[in-house]
Order: sequence, then structure tokens, then C-alpha cells
Amino acid sequence: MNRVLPLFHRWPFAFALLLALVLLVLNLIVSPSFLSPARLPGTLATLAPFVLVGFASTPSILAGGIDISVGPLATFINCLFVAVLLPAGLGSWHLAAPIILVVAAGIGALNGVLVAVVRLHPVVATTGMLFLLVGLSLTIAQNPVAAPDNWTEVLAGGIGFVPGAFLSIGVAGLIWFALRRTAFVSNLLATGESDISAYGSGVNIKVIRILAYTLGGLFAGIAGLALTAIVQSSQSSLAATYALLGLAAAVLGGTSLAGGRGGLLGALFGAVAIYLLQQLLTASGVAPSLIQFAYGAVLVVGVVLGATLLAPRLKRNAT
Amino acid sequence: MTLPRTQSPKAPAARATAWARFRARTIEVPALQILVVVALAAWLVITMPAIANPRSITSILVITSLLALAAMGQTLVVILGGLDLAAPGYILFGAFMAANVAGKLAVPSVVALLITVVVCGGIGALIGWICHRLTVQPLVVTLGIGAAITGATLFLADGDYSSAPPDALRSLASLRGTTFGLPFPPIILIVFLCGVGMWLFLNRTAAGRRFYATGINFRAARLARIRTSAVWTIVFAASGALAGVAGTFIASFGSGWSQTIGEPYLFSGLAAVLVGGSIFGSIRGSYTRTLLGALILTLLSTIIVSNGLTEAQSRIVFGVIILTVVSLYGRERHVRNRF
Amino acid sequence: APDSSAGAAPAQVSPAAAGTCGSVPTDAANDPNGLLADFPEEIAEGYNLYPYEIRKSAWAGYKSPKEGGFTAAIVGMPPASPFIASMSEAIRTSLQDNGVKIVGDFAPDDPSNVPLQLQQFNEALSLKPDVIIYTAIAPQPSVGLAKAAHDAGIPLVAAQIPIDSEFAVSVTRNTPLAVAQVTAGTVGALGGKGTVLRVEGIPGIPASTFANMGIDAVLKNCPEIKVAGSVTGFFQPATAQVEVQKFLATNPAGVDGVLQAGTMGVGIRNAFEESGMEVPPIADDGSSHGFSSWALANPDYPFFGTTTPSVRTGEAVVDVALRILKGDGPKINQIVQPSVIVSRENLATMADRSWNHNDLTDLAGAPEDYLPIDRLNEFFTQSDK
Amino acid sequence: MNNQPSGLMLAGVSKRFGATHALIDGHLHLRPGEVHTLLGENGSGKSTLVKILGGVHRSDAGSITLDGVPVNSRSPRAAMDLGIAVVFQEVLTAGNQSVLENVWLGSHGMFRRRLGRAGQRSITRDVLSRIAGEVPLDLPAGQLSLSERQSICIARALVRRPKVLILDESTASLDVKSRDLLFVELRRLKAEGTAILFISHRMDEVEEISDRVTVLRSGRSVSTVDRSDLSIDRLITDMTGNSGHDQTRRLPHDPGDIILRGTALRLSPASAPIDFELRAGEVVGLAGLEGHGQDQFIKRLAGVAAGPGSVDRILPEGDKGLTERNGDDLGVAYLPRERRGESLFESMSIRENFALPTLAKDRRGGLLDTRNTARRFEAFAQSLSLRFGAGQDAISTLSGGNQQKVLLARWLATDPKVLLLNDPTRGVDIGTKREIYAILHRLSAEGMSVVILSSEIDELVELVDRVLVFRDQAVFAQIDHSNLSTESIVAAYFGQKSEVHT
Ligand SMILES: Nc1ncnc2c1ncn2[C@@H]1O[C@H](COP(=O)(O)OP(=O)(O)OP(=O)(O)O)[C@@H](O)[C@H]1O
Ligand SMILES: Nc1ncnc2c1ncn2[C@@H]1O[C@H](COP(=O)(O)OP(=O)(O)OP(=O)(O)O)[C@@H](O)[C@H]1O
Ligand SMILES: [Mg+2]
Ligand SMILES: [Mg+2]
Repeated sequence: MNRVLPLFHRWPFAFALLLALVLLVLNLIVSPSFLSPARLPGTLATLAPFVLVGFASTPSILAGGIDISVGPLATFINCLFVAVLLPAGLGSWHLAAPIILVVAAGIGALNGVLVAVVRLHPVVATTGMLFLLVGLSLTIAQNPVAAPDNWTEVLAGGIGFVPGAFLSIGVAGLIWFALRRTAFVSNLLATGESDISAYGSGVNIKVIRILAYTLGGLFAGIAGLALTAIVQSSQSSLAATYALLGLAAAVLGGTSLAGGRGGLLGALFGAVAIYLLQQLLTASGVAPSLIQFAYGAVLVVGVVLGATLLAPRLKRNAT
Repeated sequence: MTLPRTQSPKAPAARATAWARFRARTIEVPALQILVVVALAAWLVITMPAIANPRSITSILVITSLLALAAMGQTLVVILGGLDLAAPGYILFGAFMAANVAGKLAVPSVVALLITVVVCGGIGALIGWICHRLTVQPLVVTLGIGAAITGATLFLADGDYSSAPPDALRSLASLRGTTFGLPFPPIILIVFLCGVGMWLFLNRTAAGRRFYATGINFRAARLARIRTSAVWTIVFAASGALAGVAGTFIASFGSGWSQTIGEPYLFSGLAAVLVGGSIFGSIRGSYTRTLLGALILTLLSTIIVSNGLTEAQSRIVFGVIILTVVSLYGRERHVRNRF
Repeated sequence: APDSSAGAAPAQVSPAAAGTCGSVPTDAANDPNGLLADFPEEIAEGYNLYPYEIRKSAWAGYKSPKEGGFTAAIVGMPPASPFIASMSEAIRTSLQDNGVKIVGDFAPDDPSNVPLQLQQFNEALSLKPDVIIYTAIAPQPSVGLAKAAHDAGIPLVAAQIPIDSEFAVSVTRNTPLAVAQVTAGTVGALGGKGTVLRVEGIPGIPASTFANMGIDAVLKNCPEIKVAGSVTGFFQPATAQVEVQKFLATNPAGVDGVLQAGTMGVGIRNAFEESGMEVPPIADDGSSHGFSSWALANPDYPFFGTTTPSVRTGEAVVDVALRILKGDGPKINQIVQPSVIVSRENLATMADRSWNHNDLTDLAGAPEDYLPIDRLNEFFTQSDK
Repeated sequence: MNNQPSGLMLAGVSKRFGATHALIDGHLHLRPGEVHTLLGENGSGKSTLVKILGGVHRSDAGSITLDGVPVNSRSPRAAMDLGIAVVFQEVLTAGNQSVLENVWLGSHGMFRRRLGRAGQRSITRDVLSRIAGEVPLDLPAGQLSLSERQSICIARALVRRPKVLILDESTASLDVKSRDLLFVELRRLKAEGTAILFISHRMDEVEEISDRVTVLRSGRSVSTVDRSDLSIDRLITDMTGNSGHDQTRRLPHDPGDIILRGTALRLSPASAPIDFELRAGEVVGLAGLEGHGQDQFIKRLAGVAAGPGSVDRILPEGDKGLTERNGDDLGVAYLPRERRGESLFESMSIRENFALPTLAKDRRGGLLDTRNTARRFEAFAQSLSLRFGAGQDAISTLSGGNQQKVLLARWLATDPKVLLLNDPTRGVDIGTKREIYAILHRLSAEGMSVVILSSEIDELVELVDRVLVFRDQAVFAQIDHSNLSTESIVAAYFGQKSEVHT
């Protein structure tokens, strides 16, 4: 244990990773075909929106805020694509993808402006945005619209041997990986942990915050596409399902709500763990009400364990 | 302790002008909210003179009361600097107790209420205690517990959503109900008394001060010998119990329940707290504000309904209102002023 | 208990002449290939207003290689409403009674969790059952699943929520027609003029969409019916009550009638009673014990409702599944049955005075009223049962 | 260009915060190659001036030029780009980030890094070794001591090679060793031509390092004095506007009965146990280099930290163990060190902050009588000569030193028999300090016992009966009144016991 604990301290996502691995093994026991090549693309495709919504929640948390509107943003993007862009003939990927990503990032940026410039509390700003997005989704797609054949199906299926989900998750991951190599992520983490310190040291925390929410919006946009890939219709009622899921994934993955600690890897493993848990409970035929119960219980246990046994205690005035 | 009186204080460096005082006061008192309430009410009365009848007013007040009751615990948690995402779970449980236990199994209403308070309060207490003890953020813990309560309640209900709460409970929230012979239902009085009680507690008791202090600066509160663990436990317990009771009232008012009965109250309850102008972990948070916030939202949605706006449009209006109203008076301080 | 021996035939609720307000419009079914022409008139009429295209079933020539010992997987909805709970239970019991082994029984935790249900469907497919019985949350993405099931050689029977695909056999009531019928009755009772309030269900889900089709179809013929307002009740009587009360607070004059998307009748009625108003005619699709017994106690009240026989729905679904497996050959992909209409004429036989007026239990009606065996036979090429 | 003086020129700079005139017509000339000290009471506007230079605030009026070029920074970033590096009054580090990241924080662009990793490391190691000794670069900054964190903040300014370096009370959080290293470094920078603006409330430091001193009083710059004319008395007169604060060293004192006893207290598992007795009316000082256990020790005495050994309050009716909660009942009050983190309730009013632990005194029939609170507060405000607008203003409107006085009042109001003060005068101006000393003298004469941890040696010499000097989590030396001197304490800091009695 003495050798294991420091690992957990070093990598905040280690707990979620462990949990995901355990759940993966259990899933394989309950349903041996779980990872069979035939099922894998479908499985990954339903996993992708989870992961991406988790990604989308992460940058704002790292920046010391919170964004509870990423789930509704993903559904809004889904409605936008299916109910507006496709009928308007803007559905081809080279038109739709840029439009969608710009819109999503723009909405994220708007959140950022509300938080950083208007200086609303992040919960207030993003709750307001949540209401707006749900209203807009219902306005443009009151009723579910089935999507004609379109390019997002690739994200649910695959290109050759590559499952399509790798594409959507991969793009988001790459963006983050590229940013990690710049000073941006350091600036972001410092801002999240102590905006006073970052500001006093010359970091432009306003821009950092706006960019963090923008990045979250961008990831939520990708999540919206991944969602469209599996539902192939506009589903405005999905907002409720995803509203707080991303948050749960991010926090389970070791990202601290106090800001400044965590990363996308945590959200990835957190989302995978939640997904695998649902999968496990489903496969073992548990009553639906108990799926929810178990989801809640694991979330609590995970967060409590992750935050106490395993997180480092910063020692003030260490000897 | 007596101390020598040294020379009188040097001329106060900060002699606030009357104007600055006035501004500070208007921020302390929810003046803007009162103004908004008056404006909305005036608008309603002018555009729809027919609304000025006792029954319509009672109806608006009852709906406000339900929202305010559901947001009461949330107010406390927000003052403590957190969010209680378990509220839908508590409300669902309370509704289940009202309909299936008090209604179908004919358990006396008082007993059902008591069970609700004990169960939801107990779970809340556990959340508060755990979050305090292990220093974890309540946000995700309450989210998880909320899901767990929902799951457990649905498991208990086993698909039975057809019972109605007993008449004893229904008369508490019924528009036709009377209170001591007066023509309004008891829930209005109950929420009003809660408002008065909360005001006294928050502003006029030592416990209220300690509670605020814990929300504002947890470490300093401990060092000021406040039992922060008790504060957290009690606040989350109160949040649970109040939301549970709100659930029984909501089910009694609507004469029934369903799986998603609590969900609308999470976000609109939070909206009531925010529009009221309570600020996370600050002295500027009170239940009076939440009452005003609930009234604003109810008036607003009444206007929306009466103008034939759709659900979609009403959501958009809510979003815009939260953003504008809070940016008018609830802005955070600039970093440069937090140095 | 209701006397179930009488009232098997749907009551005639639409005396108004065709094309006038209060009549049920007779828009042709969506049947480009004229498949319904092979059916008896009364069955074909049941497809009135039904939106999905009637197609030749992809399972028409299918027969399971097995002779018996079938396996089935259920992908259902969470028991969020009494109807779903009881239908799911009926499906399970009926399968077992017929010696079918249930190899998987899934339902998502929340009635809006589409992705989880899709995930569960994939899980069900991987179990390779002989048949899948599916109650979809979202029918649109299910079209692709039906294809996937067909590719895997697994027949898919859609219970209650129809799927617009020739690869699935949907067994459902005709919701738009049912809502149109009760709506027609209600506006008819108003004499074709007056103000009405619309109470929507959950915006965006199929049940709501279908209900709106039915209401809109009827109102098309009613120039003198004014929609005074519209509120959203989320199919929950409690929510509907709050919203209607808010509406009534600002419209103290009230309205002459209420058109609702279904199952919220008791809440709407309570809203009027609570507001101290007389209860206007309320189109009560998906009626409840509470409303029907209250209507029984108020003999002057013009009542128009429908029953939803959950148990029989479940049994019929299983029956269809077994017939497909045995190679009976479903003719078309949509097996649709009009709902049983409850009105003054048959109310006494359906409802019971002793029921609590707030009891939200579905008014189940008589089981044999819904998709009786001889009617079901018509949908299969070989019906030698 | 020729007629423009080089260096930083401030002329007629003013700044108002609401009704507060923090800075009025400020004048200052900071020349290249000098250490210029800014002196003033708490709330006299020093930090405001610094923040204007640092781009945090914008001045309402006046002009600022650097080598003739106008300085109009809208953000710390802009100031930095002009070559002005500021170490602000707060210790600004991000605890989860590594030391290296912290040192370079803000030096990079939004995306672009200014320097390769290796380059960053070598410069950081070089700078830190000059001002703080060895600091591991990859450790999260939160795990370091306050002094080390302050060194990081200073290093952050130094790696930018500024033309103007501003240190706002930076030495308040430094231990003696680091401070001495810093002074060496400042002299070196000065020789290289850097202009240094230095702020401190410690007269010894001011005397030691300043080339010139500018005094601010109530937001106005009242005088600028050359090193040759420097005299503490003159400075104090300028600062306060009146002379007559005379320094009184505490006279030896007959202690009363034992009222607090610590038995076998261990500050770390390996360290020697400490036995400690406190007598009525005694003033005991705790000293030591940062992180050597004195802080832990005072927390143990206060009951707010746990560990092996026990602390008992000796009462006529018997001994009582001290815990985190029962301090008030036992008459033990503890003033924590970190004001913002451990003491202040920022959105609460001054009065509410004051009254928090003593609310029971204002209870009338279960409810609070706020007028009584106000009365009690006024009494303390008078005797501590507090500068404030109104009692119901937020405490955050007060300057740091005045906040400190409110906190002192908070604990004095509990009528303590034992007062434990964790560095209570850090950042408090010299006038106020003297007032606080006078109060402590009076109270101890009335029988109250005081334990005071101080990072300021002069303060200990002036104030206490005996000093415990900590080294390596144990009491290294106990210096009694007769041997008390700056030299003896410093010697003990560094482990020399020559003239020390144990
Ligand atoms: N952001 C602000 N808002 C309102 N008042 C302020 C603000 N910053 C400073 N003040 C006020 O301006 C005055 C000067 O404060 P400043 O911080 O410059 O004092 P100082 O000389 O640095 O004192 P100290 O020695 O205590 O640090 C004080 O009265 C303070 O209360
Ligand atoms: N033990 C500690 N651990 C962590 N941070 C500390 C500690 N002590 C002080 N600090 C930080 O350093 C900052 C500076 O503290 P300090 O007491 O010197 O205040 P100050 O700003 O100098 O006061 P003033 O305004 O009166 O001059 C504090 O606000 C706090 O954030
Ligand atoms: Mg200062
Ligand atoms: Mg200071």
C-alpha cells in the first residue's frame, strides 16, 4: 500500500482508471462477448457522448469554475444539426462540422464572457445558459426529427478497422494534447487554483477563462455530433440525461472542483467507469431503478474514496 | 475586560458619503427584487385586470409557496457555499410517502411526514457529515445520493404511481383550503412562518451568525470555535428534510406523483435562490431573497402562460431573466479588488 | 369491478357530419402500396390518421429454424407509468406461459435515457435470442436497430411505441386516432364553438407528437374553436394541475373545454375544481379510475375518454412474436388497433362508482376489446389457430 | 530626453475607492540603482501606490513615467512588459503547481512559452539558490513553507530581470536567513542599476537597506529622506504626524501561579518532548526560523492541532485538558496567523467579525441585540484606535493592519486568561504595534498571560519575559529576560548556544 498510495497522489485519475479496469473485467465475466469486434464499434459509439461530455466539463472546472450547461449544449447541437442544418442542405461534413464547432465554441465562449467579463458566478451563468439552450433546442426541434443518411453515421460505425468513436474522442484528445504542449494548460491550472496569483503574475485570466469555457463548448459540440451519430434524430429531451453527467465523470476522474487539478484523462476514465457500471448492471439484468441506485452509490463512494484516501494532502508549513 | 481609552480615533479614513451608504444598503436589502415583484405584479394587473381576484391571487401564492418550500433547503446550502443536487430525490421520496404510504397504505399523514423528515433529514445529515469529515465537495456527493434515493424510491414504489395523497394532506395545499377560517390554504401561512423563522434565525440569532461564518470562511470558523461539523450536518439534514416535506406538499397539491416530479424543482428552485440574489458562501444570502425569487419566477411564468408562450419560450425567458437580473446586482468582485 | 361483458364495440362518439367540427377526419392511412386493401374494412379504418407508412413486413416469409424452446430478450422502458409497468409484466408472464425463455430483460433507468437503451439493445442483440421485444424510448434511432436485428436474423416486435421500419413488427394502438376521437367528442359537446385550453405532454417525445396530430386534425375543421392558451403538463397530472391553475389565475373567465395529450385528466379536473370553476369538457385520452368514476358521479358531464388495456397489449405483443417465430408470416409491419372509446354510453360498464376520484390507475377496460385473437389472425398469412 | 529624469517618476498620483481617498497627490522619484523605502502606517496607501505601479489599479489623476515614457499599465501584464516587476503584499502561489511552474507563472504568453524547460530550470535554480537556498523545483508549491513560497514570488519577479523591482512587505513572510540572502541580492541588483522600491514595517530592515525613504501619511507623501538623514524618531513623527511614542522595554516581572501546562508535547515523532509552564501575567515569546516547530507549538497550546502529549489549563477546581472547542470556557484565546485564510469573514461587517466568538454576550431572550454588539465594538475601537468608516462596513474595506486590530479585539473580548498570538504584528505599522504592545503590557500587568510567536526579533526583545527558540521541532534554547537581546536570539536561531541559558 505504501508504494501504491503515492501513485494515486501523483495521478488523480488513477482511481477512476482502476475502477474502470475492475468494471471492465466484471463486464467481460458477465458478458464475454462484450469486447468482440462486432460489438465494439457500437459500444464505443454509445460511450463517446459520455466521454465527450466529461471532457467538456473539464476545462471550466480546471479554470476554477463549473459549467453545467455542457449536456444541454450537446443536445442543442444535436437538434441544430438534425433539425436545421440537414434540412437546409448544410449537412455535408465540410459545411456542417465547421458551423457546428463554431456555434458550440461560441456558446462556450459566451459562458466564458458571462463568467469572466460580466463576472457572474459560474453556476449562475451556466444555469442561465442551460435554460436558454433547452429552450432553443425545443424551439428548433420541438418534435424529434429523424435524420436522413448522413456522415455522422461514420462516428457510430467506423472507417475500416477504426471505430468511429476513436475519431470523435480522438479529435478532442488531440486538441488537448496540443494545448498541453503550450503554456496554455499551465496558465489554466494556475488560474483555476488561484486566480489572484495568476493575475498578479501577469496572466490574462479573463482570456484564459473565456478560452476554457470555449474549449468546453467545443468539446460539447463534438459530443453533440457523437450523440447524433447514435440517435440519428433530434432528441431535445436528452438534455436532462446529460445535464450533470459530465460533471460526475470529471469529478470521478479526480478533477478537483476547487480548480487547478485534473485533466482530460480523468474525465475519460471517469466516463468509462460510469458507462461500464451501467453496462454491467444492465447486462446482469438489474431492475432499472436499481441501476440508478447503483450509479448514485458508486459515484458517492468513488468521489469520497478518491478525495480522501487517495488525494494528496497539501501540507501547510511542512516540516 | 476594561481597556484604557486612548486618544479618540483618528479621522476615519473611509468616511462614506451618503450616496455610497445608500448604494451599500440597496445591495444589502433586496430592493431590486422587490421592485421587480411590484413591476411584474403591476404588469399582470394592467394587462389582465381580471387577475385581481382573491382566487387568482391565492393560486399564485400557493404555487409560489411550493417553489419557495422546495428552495428553502437549497438556500441554506447555497449560503454554506454549496449546491444540493439531491433535492429531486428528496422531493420524489416525499411525494412517494404522501401518495403511496399516506394515501394508499393509509398510514396517518403525520407519521408519513415524520418518516419523510427522518429519512431525508438522516440522509442529508450523513451527506453533511461525510463531506465535512472527509473534506469532499458536496456537489457530486449530493448528485450521487440524489440518484440513489431516486432509484431506491422507485424500487419501493414498484411502478405504482396511481395513488393520491389523503385528503388530510391535500387540504393543506388545496386552493379551497382554509386556515383558521380564513380563505387561503395553510401552506401559505406555513411558508410565511418559515420565512419569518428563517429571517429571525439568520439575522437575529447567534446560531445564524455562526452558520453564515461557516459558509464564508470554513477554516476561520473552526478557529473561531464554531462547530463546523455540526453546522454542515445540520444544514444538509435540514435541506433534505425540507425538500422531503416540500415533496409531500407538491404531491398533495397536484394530487399525485410520478418519477420525474422532483426534477423541475431542482433547477427552478435554484433559479429562485439565484434570482433572489443569494450569493454562494456570503452574508448576502437569505430566505427572504428566495421568497422574492420564487415570487418573481411564479409571476413571470404566469405572465408567460397567460400570453400563450410555449414551454420553449418560457425556458428562454427564464434563462434571460436569470442572467440579466443577476448581472444587475449579483456580480462577483474583480480580481483586483480581491488582492 | 367493471362489467366487462358489454361494450365490446367502440362506442360511436362522432355523430357530427364528416368535415364539420366535431367529426373525426378520415384522412387516408399512409399506405402508398395499397396493402390495407387486402384487409377487412373495419381493420383498414383503424389506420385512419396513423402517420407511419404501412409496409410489407420483412418477416413475411420467415420461420424460425427451431420448433420450440424459444428464447426472447426484452428491451423495455422503466416502469415510470402504471401502463408500462403492467404491460411489461404481462409480456414477461405471457412469454413464460408460452414456454419462452427470457434470456435478457433490460430497461434504462430513466424514461429519457435514449443512449442507455440503445446500449441495452446492442446487449440484447449480442445474446442472440430468437426474438426481441422492444418498447422504444425514441423510435427514430430504433429504425437502424431494427435493420441490425434483421441482419442478425432476429425478429423485432415493437410494443406500444411503433417503429417506422419494415424490419420491425409494431403492435400498437392508433394514438392520433384515439386523441382525435376524444377531441372530436369534446369539441362536439361544445357545439363546435368556444375557447379551449391545450395541455401538452412532454415536448419532443412520440406520444406527444402523435397526440398533437390527432388534435390538430380535428381542429382543422373547427374555425369557431379558439385555442385560448397552451400549457405543458409533461403527462403528469400533478404538473398539469399546477400549470392549468396558473393559466386559470390569469384567465378567471375560464375556458369552455380542454384538449390534452393524455393521462392528465385528473390533474386538469382538479385545477378547475380548485380554482372554484365548473369543470368543462376535458378530452380524456388514457382515462383513469379517478376521472371515470367522477364522471359517473356527475351524470350531466359530457365524458369522452379512452381505455388502455395494458395486459392485453402485452399479451398481443407476445402472441405476435410467437406467430412470427412459428412462420405465420406477418403481412404488414404495423399492427394497429384503434383504442376503445369510453363515453356516456358505455361509461357505466367500464367505470366503478366506488373508485377514489383521485385514483390515477389506468382505466383498463375489457381485455377482449383490444386486438382479439380473430382480429389478430387477419394480420398473418397463415392463421390456422 | 535629457531633461527627463531617469527612473520612475510619480507626480500628483491619486486614487479613490468609493469614499476612501487611498492616495492623494502622491509624489515619488525612484532612481535606478537605489533602494527606496516606502514607509507609512497601515492604510496609508503604500499598497495602493504599488498596485497602481503594478497595473492592478489605474490612478484617478497624476502622471507616472519610467525613464520619461508614460506608464499607463492596465494590467500586471502590461506593467511587466514595461520592466516593472512587483511582489505583491499577499503570498501569491498556486499550491498544486510545481515550484518551477510558479516561478515562471505569467512570464509566458497565452500559448507560447518564453524559454525551454532546461533554460527555465537552470535560471530558476540559480535565482532561488541566491535568495532561498535549495528548493526542490518539482515539488508542488503548496508543500513548501510560507517563507519558501514568498521566495518563489520574489524569484518570479527576479527572473524577469526588471528595471524596477517592487517588494511590498515581502520580508514579512521571510525567515531571517532568507531575508539576509534577499538583502544581499538586492544590493547586487542595485549595483547593476535596478531601481528597487521596498516596503516594510520593520524599522531595522528599513535602516539596513534603504538609500532613501519616502513616508506616506493618510495617502499623502509627506517627506523623502536620504540615508544620511535617517532617524527612526523622525520617520515615526512623519508617519504618525505626532511624536511621543516612546519605546518601553518590558521590565522584569514577578510571575504568578501556573495557569497553563504543556506536558511531553512532541512536534514530530522523532523530536524531543517539550514541557512548558505558563504563569499568570507572564509574556512568553516563541521564535525560530520558519518551519522549525514554533508555529506547531502555539497551535498545540491553543488546542487547534493534535499530537502526542497534553495541554492542561490549571484551574482552582482542577486541571482541564484543552481541546479545539473548550478554549472559550477555559479562558484561552488564539489569534491565528494567516489573516485572510484563518481569521477573516470577508463579506461580513467589521462588527460581525469582531463579535463572532462572543455572541453569547449580546443575547437577549434568545435573540441577538445588535446594538449591544455595536456598543461593545465601539469600546474596543476606541481603545485600539481603529481606523474605519462604519461598524457595518465590510471588513474587507479596512487596511491589513486595521483588520489585525479588529481580530485582536475579537479575542480580547472573550476575556481570556491566556492569550496566544501567532505573529500578531506582521504587517502592522509601527505606531499600531506600539499601541498593541502597550495593551499587552497592561493586560499582563492585570494578570493575563500572553504567548506570542513573532518573526520579528526586536518585538520579542521589547515585549516578553522570556523567549523559547525552536530548532528542528524542539525547544533549542530558552532565553530569559536578563539575557534577552537581538544577538542572543539570532545566535540561537542558528544553533549557537554561547550566551544562552537553557
Ligand atoms: N480595493 C479597495 N477597495 C476599497 N478600499 C480599498 C481598496 N484597497 C485599499 N483600500 C483602502 O485604501 C486605503 C489604503 O490601503 P493600502 O492597502 O494602500 O494601505 P497600506 O499602506 O498598504 O497599508 P498596510 O500597511 O496595512 O498594508 C485603506 O484605507 C484601504 O482600506
Ligand atoms: N501560514 C501560512 N500559510 C499559508 N499562507 C499564509 C500563511 N501565513 C500567511 N499566509 C498568506 O500570506 C498573506 C500575507 O499575510 P500577511 O499576514 O503578511 O498579511 P499582509 O497582507 O502583510 O497584512 P497587512 O495588509 O496588514 O500589511 C496572507 O494573506 C496569507 O494569504
Ligand atoms: Mg499594504
Ligand atoms: Mg501589511
